Amino acid sequence: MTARSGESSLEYLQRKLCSVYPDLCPLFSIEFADGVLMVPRSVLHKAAEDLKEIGFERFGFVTAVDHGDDFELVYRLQSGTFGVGLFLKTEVPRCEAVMESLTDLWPAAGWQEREVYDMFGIEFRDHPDLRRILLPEDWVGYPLRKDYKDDSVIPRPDYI
Amino acid sequence: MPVEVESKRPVIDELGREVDELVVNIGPSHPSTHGVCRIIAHLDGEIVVKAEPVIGYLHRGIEKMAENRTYLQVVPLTDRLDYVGSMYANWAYCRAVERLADIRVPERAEYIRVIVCELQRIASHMMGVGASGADTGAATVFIYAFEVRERIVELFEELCGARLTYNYVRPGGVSADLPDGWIERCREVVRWAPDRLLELDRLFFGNYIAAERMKGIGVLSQSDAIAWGASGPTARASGVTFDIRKNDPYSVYPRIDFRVPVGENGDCFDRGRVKVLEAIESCRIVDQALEQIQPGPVAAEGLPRLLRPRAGDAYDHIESARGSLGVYLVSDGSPRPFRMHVRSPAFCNLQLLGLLARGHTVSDLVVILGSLDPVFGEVDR
Amino acid sequence: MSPLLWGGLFGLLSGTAIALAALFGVWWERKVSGRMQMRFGPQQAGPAGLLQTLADTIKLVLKEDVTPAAADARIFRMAPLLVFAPVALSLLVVPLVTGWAPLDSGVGVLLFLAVPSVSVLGVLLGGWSSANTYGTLGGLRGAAQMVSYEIPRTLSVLALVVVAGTMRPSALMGAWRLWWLPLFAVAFVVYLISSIAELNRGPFDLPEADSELVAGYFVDYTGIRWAIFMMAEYGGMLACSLFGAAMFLGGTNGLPGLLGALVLLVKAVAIVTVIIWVKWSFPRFRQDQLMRLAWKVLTPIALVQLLVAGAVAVVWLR
Amino acid sequence: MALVDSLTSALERIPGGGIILTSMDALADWSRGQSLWAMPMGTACCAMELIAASFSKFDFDRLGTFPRPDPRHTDVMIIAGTITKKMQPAVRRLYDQMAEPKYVIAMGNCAVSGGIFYYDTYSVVRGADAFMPVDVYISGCPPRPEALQDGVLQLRELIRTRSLTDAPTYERDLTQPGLDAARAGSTDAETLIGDVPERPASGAGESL
Repeated sequence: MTARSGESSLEYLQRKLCSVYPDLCPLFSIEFADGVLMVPRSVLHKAAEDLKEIGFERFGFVTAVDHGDDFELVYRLQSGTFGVGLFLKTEVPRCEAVMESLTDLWPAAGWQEREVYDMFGIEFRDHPDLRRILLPEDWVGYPLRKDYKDDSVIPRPDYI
Repeated sequence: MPVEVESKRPVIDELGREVDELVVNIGPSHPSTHGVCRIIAHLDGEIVVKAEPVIGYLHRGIEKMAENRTYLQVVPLTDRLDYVGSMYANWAYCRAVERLADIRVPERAEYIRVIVCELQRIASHMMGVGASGADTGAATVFIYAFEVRERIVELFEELCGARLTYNYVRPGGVSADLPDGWIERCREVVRWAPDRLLELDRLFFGNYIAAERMKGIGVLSQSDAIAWGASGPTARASGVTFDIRKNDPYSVYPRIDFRVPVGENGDCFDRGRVKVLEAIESCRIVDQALEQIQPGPVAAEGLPRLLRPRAGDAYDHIESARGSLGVYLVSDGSPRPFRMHVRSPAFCNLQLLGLLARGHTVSDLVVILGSLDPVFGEVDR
Repeated sequence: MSPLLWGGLFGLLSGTAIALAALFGVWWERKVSGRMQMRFGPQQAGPAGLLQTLADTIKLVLKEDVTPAAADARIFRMAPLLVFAPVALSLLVVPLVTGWAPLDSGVGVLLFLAVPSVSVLGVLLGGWSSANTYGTLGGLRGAAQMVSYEIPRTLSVLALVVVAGTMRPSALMGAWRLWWLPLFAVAFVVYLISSIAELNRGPFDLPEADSELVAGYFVDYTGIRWAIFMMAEYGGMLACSLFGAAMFLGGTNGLPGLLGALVLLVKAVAIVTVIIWVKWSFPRFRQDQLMRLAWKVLTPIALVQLLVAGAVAVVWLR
Repeated sequence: MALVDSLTSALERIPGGGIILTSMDALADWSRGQSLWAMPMGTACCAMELIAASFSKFDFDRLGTFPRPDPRHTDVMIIAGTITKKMQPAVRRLYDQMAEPKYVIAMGNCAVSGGIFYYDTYSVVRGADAFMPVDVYISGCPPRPEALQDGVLQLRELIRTRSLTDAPTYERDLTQPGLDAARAGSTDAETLIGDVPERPASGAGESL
């Protein structure tokens, strides 16, 4: 399958994705000129594997967003074949912040997942070396969570 | 250096003999860690059995700080990310904001951004190549490389008043137009620089000892480069033809004719050489951009003081001197970013150190680290 | 006079010479390297920064003397002297004036080549006793390197001895003829390279490799003890330059008295400048490359040179 | 330097010894001031300017200052950049490894007070003087290399105004002048020198 004339690479990606993996098709949307694939937590690893299969060979980054009751895990995958990037997102409940590691697909995920663990306390199962990476080993708390409290932080006076 | 002889535990080598492994702690303040990286090197004689980088010594929590700043106030923070090439983080952040708030940037501003970022690439690569020189023991190479960097820094200083932290690229454009005569001075520098760069190339990469020190050291295969998320010169030295300027063109790069140097062997020599060739190519880009630039506004009109982008998330990336630098922004409709994440190329490239250093000597370890060209402001954020 | 008094006098002479050499040598190095790097070098202490090294020395003497808690204190304190003393001794056999050397022994050349080898012990012990991983690695590197480069160095000087037929330094200098220059050009290069390696200077400064081992075997030395290491380095530089100038470059050229000494000194400074030039131009070797250079390149070349010199001595001079 | 200590106190007691002491003092101050070897503690952005300061355009070597990475050989630690909580023990340890007399220059706002990373952040130490004594503060983000060189000149002045007999050769007490003092640009000079120097020891950034 090749891109039709007048078709953007994102549309081509959508068409290809729908034809190869029909179950992923309804989860795909285009926001801010970027493809977004919002999947349930249980199928994320499978979806990532599928995406790697059809040409998303690069792992961009993984990060999380704290939405209160749950964390949104955001994976960015990059494809040379389609010439686009893609967000792979999933929600992880705060009470059970566990996710499967993608290090078996991309070793690049290793440090990035450690960083997410360090900053948000989301655990990655089957990660070969899940330790704090940026903060000291004995640090208490996960600073990028919105409810993180630290007495040493001086809040910036609100000028605006 | 905080050095301690840690407890030696018996290790069995390939021949079944019991050998002592020497654990050497390198860093976090060591002349060739290029900042504050700590490497715990397990040595068998001089051979590195295992090298484990420990990072985070410059983790300043910029991502957290950004959540309590308005969109414009975050720009100075991005300066401090990649402090060798501040313009890149400025630009990547601004592109993400522009995508989120749907801002159209005037053409002149785009040209100025390309010019300053390519100049920045030369300056940054000179830092990288020079530091590699210092790592191998050739201090003079560093100083010759810095001469080029100083000329560019002077241009930047004229442009925005700062030598290092520019805060120049702003959402919607740039902070100020080019001063009078700047184009001529810039052209003079980019026409002078290639000769100096070639001289540097001869001085360092043409040197027998330097070539011997770097060839075949820390070889990164093409498949590893992709799997480990390497980007920028590190990946291109391994033969990966991936450059965002070509593969996902942004700004006015499609109108400019340039080549992307690609290495073959993926060793330290190629990683260094690619940087010099890229810097020469950058001179060409700046020269062309200076020809094409037209008068006009340098900032988007009618931009509110307080940006309130609609809720949503956006990501944009550019090709920085170290690789694909991206900024992921989440907005909840308030004047402050809900979440900012920086996809830092140096962070991803540094991950390779353990893989590349295994089996080389401790002298090579610092050369490999230097060739990955990490900047710890960006690695640790 | 008793031999002890002579020894003391010579020691004083040699120590002063080395101190002066270090004072001048460091300043010269900083000036030359500065010019190579488009800088000025020291400018503020004294005219043209001439007193810079004096200031450095006084400061180092007045600094706190630290012995790390984990170090083997006695060996740690002894090691700098163990490096310094052989250098001071070797300087004595160098002929300074036509027909005269402070210690003009019949085996002077041998003494010059053999005595500095004792420095290896100082380097090794200094590195080892610091109880510092960098120091240990530096000391081991230094020992391997200095022992290896003894051989090409000795062989290259041996070629001269074969042709001149004497080991007395002053006689060897007197025997110098202009045609020695082309004949021993290779030997001189070998001598220079292996001397640089013996001195642990760039591009062979692996034992102290700034960018890898921070400062190598003297990483934990402070103040005066470190200054003694530095003085030994610059004293060694002076000794090998003077000796090289005297043996390979004709020394005093038979000129009498001070004039001859001046000629010798100018040649020696030229060699020092070359050594500095090399250090600030080249990257550093790696350990295996260093060994390869010593055993697979320099030693065979020096052997061939010795063979050529022997052939000349046998065929032509007889 | 017990020798120097006892020598100087002995000299003070004998008549005429004061002259010798004064000239020795001047010589020691001169040599210490002229040969301030720097321990580059480049943690962040300011490290770039620290490097630039010793390179061709600015040439630190003119002042007799050159960077050596080994704390044992150096006299002045130039803290160039942000100090994080993770980095703090390493900085302190390197400082402890330096031999007396030792001095500290806090280069840049981060090392002075935390600078741009003062608010909102959880991992930054607000200024080097929170855990070690600082002699000269240089403001700027980052300061220009000239400002750093001026900082070295200010340090020279500080050394000159201090007597050899008063010079502490032991570990200096950790003084915490407080954030207000740090921001105002004053130093803990009173506790260090004994008498107030004619010009403020800091304010190196004023030359900008």
